[in-house]
Amino acid sequence: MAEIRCPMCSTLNQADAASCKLCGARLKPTGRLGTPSEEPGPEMRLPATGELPPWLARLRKDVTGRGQVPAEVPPEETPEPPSEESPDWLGGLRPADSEEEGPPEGEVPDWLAEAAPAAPATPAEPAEQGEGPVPDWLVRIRAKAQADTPAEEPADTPSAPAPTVEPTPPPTAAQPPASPPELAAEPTLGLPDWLLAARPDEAPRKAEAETPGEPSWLKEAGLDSSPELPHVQALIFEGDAPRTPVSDADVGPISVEVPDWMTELKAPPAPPPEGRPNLAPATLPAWLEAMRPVDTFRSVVEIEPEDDQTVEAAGPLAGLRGVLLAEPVMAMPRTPTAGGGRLEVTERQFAQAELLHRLVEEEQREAKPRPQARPRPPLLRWLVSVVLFVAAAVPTFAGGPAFPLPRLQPRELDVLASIVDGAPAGQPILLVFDYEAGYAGELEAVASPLIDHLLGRGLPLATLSTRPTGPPLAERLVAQVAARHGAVRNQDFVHLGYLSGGPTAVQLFAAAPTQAVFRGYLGPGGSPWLQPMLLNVHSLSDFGLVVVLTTGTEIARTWTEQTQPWLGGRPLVMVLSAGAEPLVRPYYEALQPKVQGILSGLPAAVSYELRLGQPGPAESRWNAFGLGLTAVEVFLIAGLLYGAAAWLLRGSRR
Amino acid sequence: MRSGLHYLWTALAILFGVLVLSGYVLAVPSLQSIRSLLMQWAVVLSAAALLLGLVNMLSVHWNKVGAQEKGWPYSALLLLSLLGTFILGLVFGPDSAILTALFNDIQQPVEASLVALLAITLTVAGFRLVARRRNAASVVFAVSALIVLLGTGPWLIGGDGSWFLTMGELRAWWSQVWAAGAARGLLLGVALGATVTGLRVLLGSDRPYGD
Amino acid sequence: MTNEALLELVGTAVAALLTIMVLSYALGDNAFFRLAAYLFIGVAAGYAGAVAWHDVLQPRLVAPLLSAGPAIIQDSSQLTQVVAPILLVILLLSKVSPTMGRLGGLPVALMVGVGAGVVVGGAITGTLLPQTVAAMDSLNPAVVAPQTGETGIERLVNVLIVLLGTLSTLSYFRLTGKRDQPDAARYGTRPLRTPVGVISIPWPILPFLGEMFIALTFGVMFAGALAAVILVLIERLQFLAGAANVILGGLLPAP
Amino acid sequence: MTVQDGLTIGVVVGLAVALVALTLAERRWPTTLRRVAAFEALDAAIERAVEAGERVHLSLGTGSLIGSDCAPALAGATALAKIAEATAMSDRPVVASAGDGALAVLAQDALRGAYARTGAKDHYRATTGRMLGPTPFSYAAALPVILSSEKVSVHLLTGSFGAEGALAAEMGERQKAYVLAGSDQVQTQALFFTTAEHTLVGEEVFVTGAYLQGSGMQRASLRLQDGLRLALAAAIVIGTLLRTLGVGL
Repeated sequence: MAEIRCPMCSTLNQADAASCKLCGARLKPTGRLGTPSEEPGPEMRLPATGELPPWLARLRKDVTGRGQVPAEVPPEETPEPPSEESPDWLGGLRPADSEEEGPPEGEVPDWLAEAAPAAPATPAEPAEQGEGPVPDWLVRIRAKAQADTPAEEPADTPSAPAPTVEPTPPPTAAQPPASPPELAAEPTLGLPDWLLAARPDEAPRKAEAETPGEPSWLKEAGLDSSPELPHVQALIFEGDAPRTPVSDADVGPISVEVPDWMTELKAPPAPPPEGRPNLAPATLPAWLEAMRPVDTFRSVVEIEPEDDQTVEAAGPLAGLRGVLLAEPVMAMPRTPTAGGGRLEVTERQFAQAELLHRLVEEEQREAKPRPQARPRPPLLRWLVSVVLFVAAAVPTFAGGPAFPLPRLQPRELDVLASIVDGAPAGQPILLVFDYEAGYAGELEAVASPLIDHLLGRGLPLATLSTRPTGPPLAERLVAQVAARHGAVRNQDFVHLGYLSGGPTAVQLFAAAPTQAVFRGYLGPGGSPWLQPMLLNVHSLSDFGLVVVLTTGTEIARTWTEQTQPWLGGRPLVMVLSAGAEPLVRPYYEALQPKVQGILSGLPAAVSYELRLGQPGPAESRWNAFGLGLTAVEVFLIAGLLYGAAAWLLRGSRR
Repeated sequence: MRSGLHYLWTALAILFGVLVLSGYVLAVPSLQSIRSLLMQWAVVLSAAALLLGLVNMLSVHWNKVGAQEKGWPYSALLLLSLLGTFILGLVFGPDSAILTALFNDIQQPVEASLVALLAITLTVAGFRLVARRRNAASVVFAVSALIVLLGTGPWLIGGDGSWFLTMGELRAWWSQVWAAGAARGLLLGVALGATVTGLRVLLGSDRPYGD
Repeated sequence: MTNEALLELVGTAVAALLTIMVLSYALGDNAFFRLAAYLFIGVAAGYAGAVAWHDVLQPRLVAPLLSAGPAIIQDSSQLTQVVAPILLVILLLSKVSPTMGRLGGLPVALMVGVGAGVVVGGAITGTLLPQTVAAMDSLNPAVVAPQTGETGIERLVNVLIVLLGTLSTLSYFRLTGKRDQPDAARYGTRPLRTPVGVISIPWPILPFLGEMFIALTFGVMFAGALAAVILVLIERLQFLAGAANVILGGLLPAP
Repeated sequence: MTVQDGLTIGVVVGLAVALVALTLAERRWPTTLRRVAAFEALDAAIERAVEAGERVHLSLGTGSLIGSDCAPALAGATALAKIAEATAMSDRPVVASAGDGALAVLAQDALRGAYARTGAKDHYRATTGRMLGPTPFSYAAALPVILSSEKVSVHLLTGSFGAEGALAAEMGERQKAYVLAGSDQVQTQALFFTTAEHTLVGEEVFVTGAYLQGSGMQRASLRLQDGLRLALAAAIVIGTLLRTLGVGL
C-alpha cells in the first residue's frame, strides 16, 4: 500500500512520509532504546493503535466491576483482585501530615528490595523545590540503561519510542526518584510492576506486605492537588493489578486513559468499592480529547505498534515481549528535583502520579455527576394501565355502557360504496395486506365490512403483501369473512402471497404482476396465476379495483405513486389505520385525486356495517372504543390542568 | 487503513446509484431494464442479508448462552424458537399448518399485545408532555389531540346532540385543513433531507459501507 | 375432542398466555415479558428466514440453477438473472468470515447504491415535485374541490390556512446560522403596541407559527395513532375474554 | 421526455452541482451550524456515557436498505461511524442495531471502517452491529434487553420507524437514558414528540452526522437544504399566484 493513514487526523500520507502533511504528527515510530543518541521527539501522540490495552481494560474492569465486551476477556483469566483490594488503599487515604513520609523501608516489597539493593527505599519528602529544569537523572538513566542492558538485548530489539522531555516545570512539586542511576541500573525498572508481581512466588508475599502498611501519607492525594500527588504508590496497586499470564498480546503499553481507579481516588472519602456509586463521570480522559480539536488530542505517551515492542532480554521476564520500558513514562514532561527525600519510584508510580495530576488539573472541566435518579415506582403508568384496561374490558365483559352508534355516514363512505358497487363483475379485486401483524386488531375491524361488501357482490379476490407476515394475515381476515358468504379459497379468493423486496418491488409488480410473484400462499401448488380466476390477469389494470390496507403512510404513498401509471383508470382504495389518515387524505382530496376511496377509523367502519346491515367486529368494539377514548381524553385534560396548575403555582410563588 | 478495494466499492456504489436514478428519470428502455435488474439483485441480496442477520442473532445469543451471561436462559429460548421455526419453515414451507399455527398463536398475539402496550405508553407520554413541558407548543399539541379524539370517538353524554356533530365537523376541518399544511411542509422537509442524503452517497462523500 | 380441536385449544391457550405476559410490561419490565418477547423474536426471525428462503432465494436462485444445471453459464439471460446474484450472495455471505469479508463490500455497495438511487429518485418524483405542485392551489374562489365539494370563500379560507401552514413550517427549519450568532433562537419576542397596551409577540412570526402548526399536526397524528392502538388494546382484551370462554368450555365437559 | 422528466433531471443535476460547489466553497466560507439543543446535549451525553463506562446505542431503524425508507438509516450510519470513532477507546464502545439484515450489515461495515480509521481495529466486534429482529415489533421487543444488559445510557434512534419507534423510545426513557429520536415518517415523529426526551423533527434526522463533526460535504449539504427550502417556499408562492391567475401548471 502506498499510503499510510495519520493516526492523528486520518489524513492519507505517502508511505515514506515521516510526518503527516496535515497535522504534522509523526508517522514513524520514534527511536529505540538501543539508539540513545536520539533525542526525545517533541511529539507526544496518541497511541498509534489507539486502543485501550486489554490489560488495562481488565484492570479497569476489575476495579470498577464493570464488564468488558465479553469476547475480549480471555477465558483462562481469573481476575480477582481488585474490587476488594483497591479500596484498601483508597480507604486508607487520610490527610498526610507534612512530617509523614513515604512508606517505611519494611513495606517495600521484598522482591523489590532484592531486585534493587542499591536503591534505598527512602521516603519522599513533600518538597517544594520542584521546579528544576531538565532532569539530568534521566540522562543518566539512559546512559546507564544503555550500559547495562544492550549486551543482553538483541540488537534489533525495539523499544519504547523516545519519549519527550519537556523542560517545563512539573505541575506538582513532587519528588520522583531520588537516585536515578540506581533505578536505571535495575533490570526490572522497565517492567510494569504487575508484571513483576506475576512472578508466582513473590506475589503472595507482596500482597501481604501491602495491606497492612497502607501508606497513609497517600491520603492527601485524594484531597487536593498538593505536592504529595506523585506519591501514589504503585506497589500497593500491584495487588490489584491483574496477574494475568503474560502474553505478548496482552501486554500493552501504558494507556493514556485515566483508569477508573483514578477517578475513584478523587472522591474525598474513598468510596467503598462494592457500592460503586456515584462516581462523578466527569473527568475528561485524554482519549476523549479525540473529539476535540487536534492540538488537545495529543497524549503524553507514545505507544508503539505491538510488533515493535521490546522483547525483554534479562531478568525473570526474559523472552517476554511488550513489557513496559521505563523511558517513555519517566520522560514525561516533568522536572524532578533533587529533593531531600529519596524514593524508590517505578514508572508505574510515575504514570499514576501523572494521571492523578492530570485529573486534578482537569477538575475544572468536570461535568457534574448525573444525580442518581432514585427509582420511583411508575405510579402514573400503573394508573393509566389500570384505567385503560378497565375502560377497555368493562364493555367487553359487562356489555355496557352503550355508546350511541354513529348516525351520519361520512361522505367518503358513499364514494367508497359506489366504487365497490361499480366494480366490474367477474374481474378480480386486488387486496394488498400491508400492515404489521400487530395492527390486525384495528385493520381487521375496519376492513371487514369492505371485504364483506366485495364478497357479497360475488367478486373474486386476490390478496398480496409486501411483508412476509402479510399472507397469513390475509388468510385470517378473508377466510373469516368468506365463511359468512360460503366463499372457498382458491376458488373465490386466492392468495398471491409475499411480494419480496418491500416497497421497491411494488413498481416491479405494478409493471408486470405475473413476473413479480412466483408462488402463492396456501395454493394448490404451482403458480397462482394459473388459477382460473386469475387467468385473464396480465397487468395491473386487469384487476377491477385495487385496495391497499395499511398502517404506514410510506406504504400508502408508495402504492399510490408507483402504481399510478399502470392502473389504467382503475380505482385505488385505501383502508387506513386512523393514525395514517391525515397524511394520505391529501391524495384523496387533491384536484386530481390519486386515491379514489378511503376507509379509515372505527366510526367509518361501524357506519359501513350499519349500511350493509351486517353487524361485525367493528360494532362489537364500539362501546369499548368509546370508553377507552374517553379515558384517554380525561388523562389529557388532567395533564393540561396539572400543567396549568403547576404553572400558576410557580407564578404565584414568584 | 483503507484499501484500493474501498475506492472500487465507492465507485461501484456511485455507478449503481446513478443507474438506478437515471432509470427513474429517463424513459430509456435499456436504462429501465438495467435499473429493474439492479433492483432485483438488491431484493435477492436483501433476502440473503436477512439470513446473515439471523446468523448474527444466533451468534450473539449463542455467545450469551455459552458464557452463561445474565439472562442466558432467554437467549437459549430464542435460539430454540428461532432454529425450530426456521427449520420447520424450510422443511414444510411458510404456508404449512405448523408455521401458520406458530404465526397465529405466537407471533401475531405478541405483536398485537406490543401494539396494545403502545396505548398505555402514548397515554402516559401525552400526559407527561402537557404536564411537564409547559410551553405553547405542547399546549397546542394537547388541545389539537383533544379536538381530534373528541371528534373521533362517541360520547356517552350528548352523543346524539348537536355539540357532538359540531365536534365531528371541527375534527374533520382541523385534521384535513389545519394539519394538512404543516404535514405537507414536514413531508417536503423530509424529502429534501432524504434527497440530499442520497446525493451525498451518490457523490461518494458518505461511504457507510466497506473499509 | 378431536386432535384438531385440541390443538386449536392449546394454540388459543398459548396465545392468551403470551398476551398476558406481554401486557404485564405495562407494570414494568419482568421475566414474563422477556420470555414472551424472546419466544416471539425467535419465531418471527425464523419465520422471516423461512419466507426469505422459500419466496426469494429458492425460486429466484436455487430452482433455476438446479433446473438448468451447469449449462446455466451459457445462457446470457440466466447469467444476469441467476448467476450474477448467486455470486453476489456468496460474496455477501462471505462477510461471516473475517478474512474473506473484504469482498463482501461489493454487495453492500450495490445495496447502498441502489438505496441511494431509489431515495433520490423517489423523493424528487414522489414527494418534492408533486407536493410542491399540490401546494400551489388556486386562490380563485370560483374553483370547486372535487371530493369535498367546497366552494367560494370557505374553500379560499381553507386553502389559505394550508398555504400558511406549509410556508410557516418550511420557515421553521433552519440548519445553518450566522457565523457570529450560531445560537440565535428561531424566533424571539418583540413588543407590540396595541390599543390595550404593549404586549410582546413572537418575532419573526413565521417560524413561531411554523412551530405551532407542527405541534398542531403532531397532535392530530398522535390522536390518530392513539385511536388506532386503543382499538388494538380492546381487541386483545376481547380475545382474552373469548379465549377464556373457549378454554373453559373446552376443559369443562359440556352439560 | 415529458416536462416532469426534464424537471426531474434538471433538479437532480442541479442539486448535485450545487452540493459540490458548496462543498468546495466550504473551505473559504465554512458553514456555521445553528446550535441545536438536542445535538449539544448529545455531545455531552456521549462524553458522559464514555466516562461512566456506559454504552451508546444507535438504532438504524426498522426500514430497509434498498427502499425509499433507507435515507435516515444512511444518515444514521454516517453518524454511527463518527460516534464509533469517538468511543473507540471506551471499554464499552458504541453498539448499533437494526431491524433488517442488510442494515445490520451496513452497521457492521460502518463500525469496522470507523475502528480501522482510528487504528483500533481490534476493537471491532461483529456483535456490536446487530439485527435484533426482522420485523418492526420484534425489533422493539428485543430492545429492553439490549438496553439494560449493555448499560445503555445514550439511546439514539436515527432510522425509519413506524409506531414501534414510540415503544423503542419509551424503553430508552424507562432506562433513564438520554434519548434522541428521529424518523423519516412524520407520523412517527409525532409519537417521538411525546415519548422521546429529544425529538428530531422533519429533516433534522438527516443532519445528525453533520453535527457530529461532519465532513465538508455534510456541512455544505445543510446550506443546500436551507437554500432549497427557501426555493421551495418561493416556488409555492409564485405557483399559487400563477394558478390563481389561471396559468396552467
